[in-house]
Amino acid sequence: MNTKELYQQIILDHGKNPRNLRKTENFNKDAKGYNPLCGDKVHIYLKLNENKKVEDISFEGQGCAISMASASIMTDLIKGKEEFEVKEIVNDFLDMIKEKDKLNNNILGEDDKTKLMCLSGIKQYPMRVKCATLSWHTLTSAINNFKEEINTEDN
Amino acid sequence: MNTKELYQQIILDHGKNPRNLRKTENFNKDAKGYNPLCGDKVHIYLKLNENKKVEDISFEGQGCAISMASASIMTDLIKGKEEFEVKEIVNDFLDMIKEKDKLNNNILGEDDKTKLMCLSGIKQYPMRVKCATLSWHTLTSAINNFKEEINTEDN
Amino acid sequence: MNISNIKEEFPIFNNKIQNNDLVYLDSANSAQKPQVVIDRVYDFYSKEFSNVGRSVHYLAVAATNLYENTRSSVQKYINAKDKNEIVFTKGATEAINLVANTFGQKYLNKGDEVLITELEHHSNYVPWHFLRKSKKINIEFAEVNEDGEVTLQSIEKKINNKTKIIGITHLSNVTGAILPVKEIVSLAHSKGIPVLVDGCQGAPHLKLDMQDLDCDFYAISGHKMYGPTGIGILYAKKKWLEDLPPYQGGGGMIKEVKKQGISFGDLPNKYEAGTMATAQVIAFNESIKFLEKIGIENIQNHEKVIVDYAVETLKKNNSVELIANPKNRGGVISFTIKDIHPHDIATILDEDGVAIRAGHHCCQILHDKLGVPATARASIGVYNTKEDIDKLNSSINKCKKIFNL
Amino acid sequence: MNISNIKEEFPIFNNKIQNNDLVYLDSANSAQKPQVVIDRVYDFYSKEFSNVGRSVHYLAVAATNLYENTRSSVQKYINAKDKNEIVFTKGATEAINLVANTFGQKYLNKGDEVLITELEHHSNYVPWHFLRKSKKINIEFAEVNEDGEVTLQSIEKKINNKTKIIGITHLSNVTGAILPVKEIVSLAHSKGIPVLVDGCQGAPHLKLDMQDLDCDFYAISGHKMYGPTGIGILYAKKKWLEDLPPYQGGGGMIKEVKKQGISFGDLPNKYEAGTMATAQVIAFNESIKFLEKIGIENIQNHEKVIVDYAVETLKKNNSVELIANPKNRGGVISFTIKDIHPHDIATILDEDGVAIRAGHHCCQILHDKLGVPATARASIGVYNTKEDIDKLNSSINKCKKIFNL
Ligand SMILES: Cc1ncc(COP(=O)(O)O)c(C=O)c1O
Ligand SMILES: Cc1ncc(COP(=O)(O)O)c(C=O)c1O
Repeated sequence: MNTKELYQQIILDHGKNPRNLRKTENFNKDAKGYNPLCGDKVHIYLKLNENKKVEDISFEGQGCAISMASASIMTDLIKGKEEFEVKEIVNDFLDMIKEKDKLNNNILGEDDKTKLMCLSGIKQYPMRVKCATLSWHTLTSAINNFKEEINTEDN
Repeated sequence: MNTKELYQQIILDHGKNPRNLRKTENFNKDAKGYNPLCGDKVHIYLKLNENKKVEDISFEGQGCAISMASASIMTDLIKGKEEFEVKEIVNDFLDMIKEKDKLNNNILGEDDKTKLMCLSGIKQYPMRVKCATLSWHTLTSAINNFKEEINTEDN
Repeated sequence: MNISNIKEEFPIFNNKIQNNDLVYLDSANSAQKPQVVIDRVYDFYSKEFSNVGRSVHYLAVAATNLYENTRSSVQKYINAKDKNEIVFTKGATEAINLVANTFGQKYLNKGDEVLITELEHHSNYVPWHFLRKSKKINIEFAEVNEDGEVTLQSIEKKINNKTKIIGITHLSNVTGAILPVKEIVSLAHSKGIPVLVDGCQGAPHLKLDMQDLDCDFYAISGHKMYGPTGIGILYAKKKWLEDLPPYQGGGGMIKEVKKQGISFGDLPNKYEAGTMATAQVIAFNESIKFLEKIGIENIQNHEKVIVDYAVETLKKNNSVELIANPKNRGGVISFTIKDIHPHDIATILDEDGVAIRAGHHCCQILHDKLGVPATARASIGVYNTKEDIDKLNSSINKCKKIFNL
Repeated sequence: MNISNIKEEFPIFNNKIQNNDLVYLDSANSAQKPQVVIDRVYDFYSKEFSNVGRSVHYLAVAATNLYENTRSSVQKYINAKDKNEIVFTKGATEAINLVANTFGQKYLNKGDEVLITELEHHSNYVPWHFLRKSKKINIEFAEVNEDGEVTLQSIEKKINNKTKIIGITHLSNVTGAILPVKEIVSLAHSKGIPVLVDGCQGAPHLKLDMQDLDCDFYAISGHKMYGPTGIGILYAKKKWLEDLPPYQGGGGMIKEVKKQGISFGDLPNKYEAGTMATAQVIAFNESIKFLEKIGIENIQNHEKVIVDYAVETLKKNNSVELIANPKNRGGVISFTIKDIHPHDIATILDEDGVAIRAGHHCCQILHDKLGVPATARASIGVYNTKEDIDKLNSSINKCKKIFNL
C-alpha cells in the first residue's frame, strides 16, 4: 500500500465532489462531530420516516479527502436503509477499519461493499483513521440522539 | 583532607561545648539566621557600647558540629572588638572560606587566626559551607540591623 | 531476572565513587536507573525522536504509540480500570498540586477542612496550604503515634462534617510506616469523603491495585520508581478527571478555541497541556517492565530481608537511636546518634561511599513533633544487600570514633 | 563546528526512516537532538545520577553543581542580569501558566484586560482564559495583518488604561513573523505595563538578550532548542520573581513549615517545587554549548539562506499558496494547496520521508482569521539544507500528481 493506492480515483472523486453535501430539509435527527487534532468537522442530518427508514441523509462539513470521501460514500449507502440496518452497517464498517479484512454484513450489495472497501487502506495510516471514521461515529450519535454540541463557551 | 581532619579536636570541642551559647542581657542588636536545607538555626545577640565596641556577644541555636563550632569560635573572637573591626573580620573569614588560602586581617592575633583556620577544611565539602558561614552572615545582619525574621505566617 | 545480583543491571555500581564502591542508601530520595531505562532514552532520541500527537508523519505516529503504550503499561501495573485514568505529570509534586488546585477550585469553600497527617511530605501539605489563603479553608493533621504510625483511629478522630478531602501518604518517607490506606479509604468513603494517596514511597515498593485500594487519587514519582527524572503520574478515578476543571492550559488539551471561549479536550488530553516529557514517558515503560520482570512479590520479600537486617543491626549499635518503630515498615530507616548531628554523620559516611540523606526530609511537621530538627535516613532500593547494611554500620562506627563516642 | 555538515552531529539522520532519508521539516514542533545532548543524558544516568540539593553525599553535591551550571549557562546565553532570574519548568507551556497564574492572583481584577495577539499559540491564550472565569478579566487580541505580522501599531491600538499585561510571541509558529518585541516592550513600559514574551520559536533561532529586550517574562521550550523533552525555562525579572506568589507547592521551595503557616524559600528555589527534571536540566547545558559552538550568527545566516530558498521555491510552484509574507521572517513557512487538504499533503510527503506538520498548529484563532481550518507547515532547524527543500518541493509535486492537479 502506498499513497498512490490510498488516494485512488474513487476517493479523490468523492473527496472533491462529495455527494449529499447539503442540509436535509425537515431533518429529524442530527449530530455534529469534530476532530480537534486536525480541525475536521462534520454535521450529519437524517430524516427517518415513520417506519424508521432513512428517507434522506446529508452532511455539511470540511476536512481532508479521506474524511469527505468517507462521509460522501457513507451517506450514499445509507440512504433508504432501515434504522437497524444502518446500525449494522456502521458497526461492520468500524470493525473493518479497526481490525477485520472485510465487511461481513448482508445488507450491502457487492458493489457497495467494494466502494466502502476503498477506505480500508487507511488502516495503515493510524493517525488518519479518525478522518475515515468521524462521520460514521457522528451518524451513530445522530441516530441515538446524542446531541453532543461543541461548547465554545467558558467552562 | 579527610573527615578525621575536618572534625579535629577543636571543632568537636567547640561543637559539643559551645562558648557563649546564651542570650546577652540588654542586647541592642540581634538577628536570626536559618538554613532551610538542613534546619540549622542561629540567633545572634550583640551588645555594642557607646563607643561601638562589642561589650558582649552570644548566640542561641542548634545545628551540626560545624555550625555550632563556627558560632562558638566566632563569638569568642568578636568579643571586645570595635564594630569596624568586626566587619573586617567577617569579610576576611567569608573570603577565606570562599576562595583564599589564609586570613589577611591585621586585627586578630596568630592564635586566633589558627583557631579560625580550623574551619577552612569545610571548603572541600561544598554542601556544608553554609553550616560554617551561617552565624557569620547572621552577625552581619545583626550589625546592620537587618532584622530578617523568619515569617511562618501565610504569605 | 534474579534479584540477588540485580545490582549488575544498574551501571552506576560499575564505577567507583571517590575510590569507593557506592553504597546507595538514598533511594527514597531518588532511585538509580537500570541499563534498560537509560538505553531506551538513548535510543529514542537517537533513532525515533519526534513530538507526539501533533503531526501525522511516521516518527510522530510511532512516538505517539510509544507514549500511549506507557499509559497502558502503567494502567496494568497499578490495576486501574481505565487507561484514561493515568495522567502524566512532571512529578508527584505536580500531581498533588493538580488535585489540590482543581478540587479546591470546584469543591472547597470557606471553613471547609482538608485532613492530612503529621507524616506528610511538604508536597502533600504546601499545595493545600495555598487554599488556606485563597479559599479560607482549614487544614487538620491526623496525629502520628510513638511508633511513627498514623492509624485508622487517628484519622477517624479528625474527620467531621467539614472534612472535604483526605490526603495521606502510603508509606512515610521518614518513619517507614505503611498506612492502612484501604481501611482509611473505606472509612472516608462511608462518609462521602474522597482520598488522595501520596504514593511516592509506596509505588516503588508495594503491590499496587487501584481498584482494590479504591482511593480517588494516587500520586507517583517516576524517578523513585527507577525511571527517568521529569515524569510523574497522577492516577485519578475517571469521574474526577471528567468532573474537575483543567489545571494547566495550552496546546493539546483543548477541543475548540474561539476568541470568546474555549472548550477542553477529552481524557487523557484535558490534563496534559503542552509538549509533555515525551522521552521520559516512553522510557518509563522500561521501568515498569523491569519491575514486572523481577516481580513485585520478589521485590517486597527482598527488601523486607534487607530492612529487617538493617533494623536489627542498627538496634544493636549502641548510641544509634531509631526514630520510629512501625509494625508495618517499608524500606526507610531514620535514626539519630546522640551528640552527632545528622549532617555530620552524612558527611563522614559519604567518605566511605555510603550515601544517605540527612535533614528534615521535607517533613518539618513531623520533625517538630519528634523534637529534632534533623535525622539521618537510610533508604532501601531493589539493589541493596546485607553487605550494604554492614558497610553502613561500620561507617557509623567510624563516626563514633571520630566524635570520640 | 561547521554548519554545512551539522547534520552529522544528529544521529537521527544516520538511519533510514521507512527506507528514506529523513527530511525533517518539523523543528518548530520539536527539534532533533545532537549526539552531545543524548550522550550527556546517558552518562549522567549511568555514572553520576543523584537527586539535587537534598542530600550531602558526593553524587548529590556533584549533581547539584551540574544543575546550577545549566542555570548559569542559560543566564549567559540569554544575557539575563542574574542567575536567579532563570527558573526551570517542565516546558514553555508551564512557564506561561506560571506567569498567568501568579500574576493573575496578585494583579488581575474584574474588568482588567490582558492583551495578546491573534498569532498566539494556545499556550499563550488558554492560561489567560482561566482568569476570565476566576477573575472576570477580559482578553483582547491585537490584530494580525495580511502579511501575517503583528505590528507595533496593532498593539498600540489595543492598549488602554485597563490593560494590565501584554503577552506576545517572539516568532509566530505559523506565519514565521518576527515581532518587534523590543519596541513593543518599550511602548508597554512607557505605560507601566509588563510584557511576557512567548519565546518558544524565538529562542532556538534568534540572538537573545534579555537586558536589551527588557521584557518582563520570556518563556522557552527546551525540546525546541535541541534539548531534552520535559524541560522549559522561564526567564523573569528578579523583581517579579520576588514579588509574585509561588506557583506549585512542595519540597525544596519552602523556608519554614509549621502547622499554622509556611514561609517560602528564596530564589531560585521558590518556583522549583518537588524533584525537578534533573537529568534534562543537566543535559540542556550541552544544547546551549552546542548552539554557542556553532554561533548564533552562523545559525541565523544559515537558516535565512534555507528559508529564503524555500520561499522562493514554493512561490514558483503553482498551486502552492504561502499563507503569509512577513518582512522579517524566521524559519517557518505555512502553505496550502488548492484542492488538497493539508493532512493529505502531510501523509503523502511522509511516504518520501518528508516530515512536516499539518493542522492548526495550536493556533485556532489565527486559522479562523485566515479562513482555513488547517495549513501545512515546513519549519527549519539548524540541520536543514537546500536539498531538503528540493525534496519537499518534489514531494509536493507528487501530491499534485496523485490529486491530478
Ligand atoms: C509559539 C509557541 N508557543 C508555545 C508552545 C508550547 O511549547 P511547549 O509545548 O514546549 O510547552 C509552542 C510549541 O508547541 C509554540 O510554538
Ligand atoms: C512521600 C513523598 N511525597 C512526595 C514527594 C515528592 O515527589 P517529587 O519530588 O518526585 O515530586 C516525595 C519525594 O521527595 C516523597 O518522599
